[in-house]
Amino acid sequence: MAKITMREAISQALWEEMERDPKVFILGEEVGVWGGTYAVTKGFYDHFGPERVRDTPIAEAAIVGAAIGASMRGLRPIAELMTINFAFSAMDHIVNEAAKMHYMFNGQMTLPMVIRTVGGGGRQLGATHSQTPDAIFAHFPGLKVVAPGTPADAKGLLKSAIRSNDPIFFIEHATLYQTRGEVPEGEHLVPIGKSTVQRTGRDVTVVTYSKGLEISLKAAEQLAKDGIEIEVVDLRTLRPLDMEPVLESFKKTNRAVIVEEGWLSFGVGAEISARIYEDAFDYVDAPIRRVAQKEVPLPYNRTLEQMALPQVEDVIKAVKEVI
Amino acid sequence: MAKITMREAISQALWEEMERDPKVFILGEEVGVWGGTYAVTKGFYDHFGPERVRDTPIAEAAIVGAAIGASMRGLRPIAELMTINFAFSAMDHIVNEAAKMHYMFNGQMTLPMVIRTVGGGGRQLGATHSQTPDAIFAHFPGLKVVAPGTPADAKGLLKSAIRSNDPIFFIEHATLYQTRGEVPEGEHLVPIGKSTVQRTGRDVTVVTYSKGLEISLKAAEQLAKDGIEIEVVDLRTLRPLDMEPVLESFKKTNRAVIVEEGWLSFGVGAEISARIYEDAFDYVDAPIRRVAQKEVPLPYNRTLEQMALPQVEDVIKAVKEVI
Amino acid sequence: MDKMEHLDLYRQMVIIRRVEERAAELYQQGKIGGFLHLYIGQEAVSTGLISARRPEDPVITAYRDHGVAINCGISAKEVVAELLGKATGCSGGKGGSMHMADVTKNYWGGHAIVGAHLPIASGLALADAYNKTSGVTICMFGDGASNIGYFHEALNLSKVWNLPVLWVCENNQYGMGTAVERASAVSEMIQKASGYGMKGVRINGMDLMEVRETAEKMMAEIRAGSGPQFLEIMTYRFRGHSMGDPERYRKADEVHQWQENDPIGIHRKYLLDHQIATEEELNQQDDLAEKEVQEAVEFAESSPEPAAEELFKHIYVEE
Amino acid sequence: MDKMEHLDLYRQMVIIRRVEERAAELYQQGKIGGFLHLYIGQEAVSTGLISARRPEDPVITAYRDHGVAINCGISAKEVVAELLGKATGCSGGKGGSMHMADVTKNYWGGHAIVGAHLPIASGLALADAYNKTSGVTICMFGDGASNIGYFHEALNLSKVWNLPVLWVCENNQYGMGTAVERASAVSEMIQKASGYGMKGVRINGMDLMEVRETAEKMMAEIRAGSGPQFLEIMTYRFRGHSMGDPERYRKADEVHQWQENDPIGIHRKYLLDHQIATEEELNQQDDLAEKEVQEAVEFAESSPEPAAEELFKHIYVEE
Ligand SMILES: Cc1ncc(C[n+]2csc(CCOP(=O)(O)OP(=O)(O)O)c2C)c(N)n1
Ligand SMILES: Cc1ncc(C[n+]2csc(CCOP(=O)(O)OP(=O)(O)O)c2C)c(N)n1
Ligand SMILES: [Mg+2]
Ligand SMILES: [Mg+2]
Repeated sequence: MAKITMREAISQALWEEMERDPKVFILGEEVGVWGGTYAVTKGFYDHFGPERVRDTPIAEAAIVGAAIGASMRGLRPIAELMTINFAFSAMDHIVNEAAKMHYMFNGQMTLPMVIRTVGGGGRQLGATHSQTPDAIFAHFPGLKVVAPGTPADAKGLLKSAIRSNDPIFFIEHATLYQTRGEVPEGEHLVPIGKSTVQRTGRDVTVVTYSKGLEISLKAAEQLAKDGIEIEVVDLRTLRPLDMEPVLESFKKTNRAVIVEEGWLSFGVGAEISARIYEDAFDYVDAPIRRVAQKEVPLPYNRTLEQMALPQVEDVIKAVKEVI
Repeated sequence: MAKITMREAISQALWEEMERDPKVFILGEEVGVWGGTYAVTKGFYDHFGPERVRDTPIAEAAIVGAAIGASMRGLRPIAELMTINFAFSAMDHIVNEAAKMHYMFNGQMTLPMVIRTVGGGGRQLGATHSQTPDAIFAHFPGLKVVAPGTPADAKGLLKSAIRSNDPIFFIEHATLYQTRGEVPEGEHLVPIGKSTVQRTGRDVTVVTYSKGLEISLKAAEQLAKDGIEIEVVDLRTLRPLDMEPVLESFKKTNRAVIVEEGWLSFGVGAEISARIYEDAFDYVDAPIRRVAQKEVPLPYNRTLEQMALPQVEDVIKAVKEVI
Repeated sequence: MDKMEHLDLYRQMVIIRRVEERAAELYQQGKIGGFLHLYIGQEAVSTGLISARRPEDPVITAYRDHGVAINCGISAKEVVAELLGKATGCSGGKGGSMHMADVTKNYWGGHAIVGAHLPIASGLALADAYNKTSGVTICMFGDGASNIGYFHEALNLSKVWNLPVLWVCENNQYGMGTAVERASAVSEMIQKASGYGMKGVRINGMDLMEVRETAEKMMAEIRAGSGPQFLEIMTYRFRGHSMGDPERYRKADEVHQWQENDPIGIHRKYLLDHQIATEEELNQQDDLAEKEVQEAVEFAESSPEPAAEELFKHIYVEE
Repeated sequence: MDKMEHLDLYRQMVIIRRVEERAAELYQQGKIGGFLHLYIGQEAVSTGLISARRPEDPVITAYRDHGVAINCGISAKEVVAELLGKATGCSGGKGGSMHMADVTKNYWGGHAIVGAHLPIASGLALADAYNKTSGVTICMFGDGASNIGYFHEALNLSKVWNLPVLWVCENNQYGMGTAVERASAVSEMIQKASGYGMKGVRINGMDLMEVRETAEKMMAEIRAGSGPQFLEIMTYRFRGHSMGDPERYRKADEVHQWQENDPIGIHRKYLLDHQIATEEELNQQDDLAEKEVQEAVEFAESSPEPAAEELFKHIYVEE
């Protein structure tokens, strides 16, 4: 299997699905002539042409709104929001239109659409451009929220998302684009709504996703040197949430740490923690810990920014605390 | 003390603060000539005039944006968003501008502004108009999120909010406007960021806020008939979250149920549950339960809608389960 | 237009009027919940407009949608049943007054967030551009909606992409209690079209024939590739914004004056003056309408509620 | 304008140019992180514009804000220090390139969400209307920003409320890699002003004097109560949108042509032609600018990082 970057994996998924189905098209800012601000759609404009790789004005609500309308009529739009921070400018269309339409009209309308966007901090972009607010999108029934942590999952989940008939909010992490991993060529589908174990271990269950996976796997290696074996469960999809692998692992380890890049309060970790206690109460041997972003708007200064973001050491510390 | 409705209490707070401080003004849709769609600002336009009670176009981003700009220059705007569902149309200005500005510019800008809005289901308004997405606003540091459950708190918290120098997202609940309660006349300030016990009890701690308080207090009365005394802790502010009264109560009862009107996943209850376990692990005698909205976009049909919303019986059931 | 069609359009207007009157009653009786926005006074707008469309032309509108629903071919039965939240309603009782649609009739609803359906309309039209099919999307919205950002983004996008869409602003002169001049920088909505380099036409919406003829012409131009166009239709709602509107923002006199300008009366007179139909024939249509609506109410009242398991259906396509 | 002021404005332009050139270097050296949007080529726009303002006139702009910051009176030291994320930066190192402000200079930033600062500008202007004070808000934004809903809502509101604001569109002909015609329904931005019944003027932004004189006139009219006006300033950015722009969207030829139209060169020639200043005097200004920027870089490099406890400061006013 080829070892490629997350960026290439995502690019492959898009390319293959566009080749496969003429109803699939891309719209968004700078997706065409520029080739995507993160170079994900480089070469697409020349190959697929301006009808299928559509540069848009800076108008996030119109991007998502147009994708909704086109999808209702049977096309399969992939709307790209340059970063998740701009998703707030299309919030109504994401959570109040896309997420509601199928249900509200009693199943009459079907929205086979994907909103691809890029989140995450750590690049000194300042408070408005560095957010990881994934949890808030996962709050809305009707939307599916996917956030892969490995190149193979990115490809497989994105392909599944494009073929799905539900509106899907697909969150990539900017600092994972360079991550390399083995990715099956061609047909490779990963089911949406399935968590998975990315590293097995016996001592502590670490539940995470997206950037948190990278941090957790690094922590795992260091912990292994101390003889601590953590089991890393990757959620991959935040809604619908698949707790089975989490609970299965927890019933074995009886201890858990949840790692996410976003803010602590009302974040992903809270839900996972609450659910573990609800569904595996009798297996709890120690308080579950959450590792997350400090509750500040992310500052520009690199040192301060890194202080606010969860680090490998934070995971190690939390793991040691629960043992 | 006078027994007045929540609507009157809110109206009083606004009126008094406008009388007190000429820098305070209101802007929003139908706040003026109409008198407020929920009649909260009835009579204000005639008394305070069009400069201080400003009807706006239907343009939520501009309403919040203008409030931000005016507040930065020292005015004290109260921006009204007709319902919280329309806050998504101003999402960027709420969470990405108002919440960031003070921090990002190193304290140079100060935003003494309040965004008043009305949330909640139960009135057959359908999926786009019936939401209780309070938790998602509480995810953002920099913003304070307040949601009173009694007329007295509504008045006292709103007055504090208007005098505060931070941007405050103030959530009222449409089906609480008719709720009556004793409200001190004139100067009555309730501090933001303080939870409080609304009913004392020894058996189970029920943590709730806003509409959940009404449901919980009703449940309390019925449970009392069975000899079960629940202690009801009202959060009142979702950010910053004051866990002290919750933990204090929990250390006494060792059992908790969290009641909220919004959706379960990634909701308020998840955070409260996670925190209780984190900070009072040794006091836990039974799994904490959450009572919340079923995870569906709210349907129009009354029976279905009520099925989806948390009911008094759900609270009773959950309380009995944790005992 | 042949005589049959003339009578049919006349009857559609009367059906809408009767449905709305009955809806108001049912609301007072507590049988309809939520918000109820009546279309009384504006019947000629959608009746004329929708009569100019072909089946392949998608239609989308805001929450004041009962009339449009009927013009698009949803039966009065399904409309009233939806108002009562019944399983037989066009949205299975899940949508209610503001969310009526029938996709099989190329009618895409009924949308309650002001202006949010405009970008969606761009997407509906994009499908025709993409597929190189001949549909022209009709997107209706109010004067108040023209002030929200969605309007701007949608109109701009439609022009940049040369999408086949007719933007129809129903200027009933108020957005809730706010008169156009108090909310909009320009009081004639067509002036906004110029900001997008778009052709704009302004007409009298109390005259069905004027609406129909203008719409036909504009739709034909758009179908021929003109790109998007903008139609402002002057009208008036005879009732409050929704039920329970205190109507402090307008004078009773103003309302009465407009009520004398009743679009149904005007069209009735037109049909008589042009000897297209006789009094008797029109009365017969009135009776048919009356009967249809009466049956619709009975149908709706006796229809079943949605089953409890409907609550969890259609959250996603695939579960 | 007296000679001192002439020389001062000339020097401001040169300082901006030098700051940007040094910033590009510092970025390459990894000393500046995040995004960096240079103002090279557009110096005459903000220098001319801001020179027309009075101290009571609030200024607000987008993320391409270093030049504006300098014109508003923030020292090159504080600008470069902010770029390096230092405690001595104008935003204490917390804002970075896109978020520079100095409220004491009535300069309200530096905003990175495209178009989001336009409604905020309406609010800044509302404060003057409310307080009956004489300030006129200057709000600068790009051609690309004119397509987002915020633009529409802000312009409409400003007109409805007759707010004292000068909307300034810096039309540098691209929003990132998208040429104006590919993103906007109309290619002249002033056409948008007509949709709001607003006076619009379009000028050459490579000519400082033209910018200044036009701005002075418009600001005076607004101060006298004209309500909001719209100024489109044609300009060009000589560098990429930000560092690392592949620039696939425009030809090198086009860039070169514009570079020959250098606003600093043009103004230098103007000063010489009109015998306002001699070669020698201008060279002296060049040297002063060079020196100031050199010192700024040294100051910034030797400035301390923000203290660790700064991380938790200023989340709220009251803790
Ligand atoms: C984004 C948003 N803001 C506010 C509302 C509340 N609201 C519902 S209808 C309405 C007035 C709309 O006026 P107009 O567009 O003229 O339509 P009309 O009611 O006159 O048909 C308002 C403010 C809403 N539904 N959505
Ligand atoms: C709402 C939003 N969408 C997208 C972006 C990403 N973005 C940053 S600058 C820019 C182009 C803006 O172009 P223009 O307004 O013409 O300003 P210029 O860069 O030419 O000065 C884009 C798309 C953003 N910052 N905010
Ligand atoms: Mg209207
Ligand atoms: Mg530009």
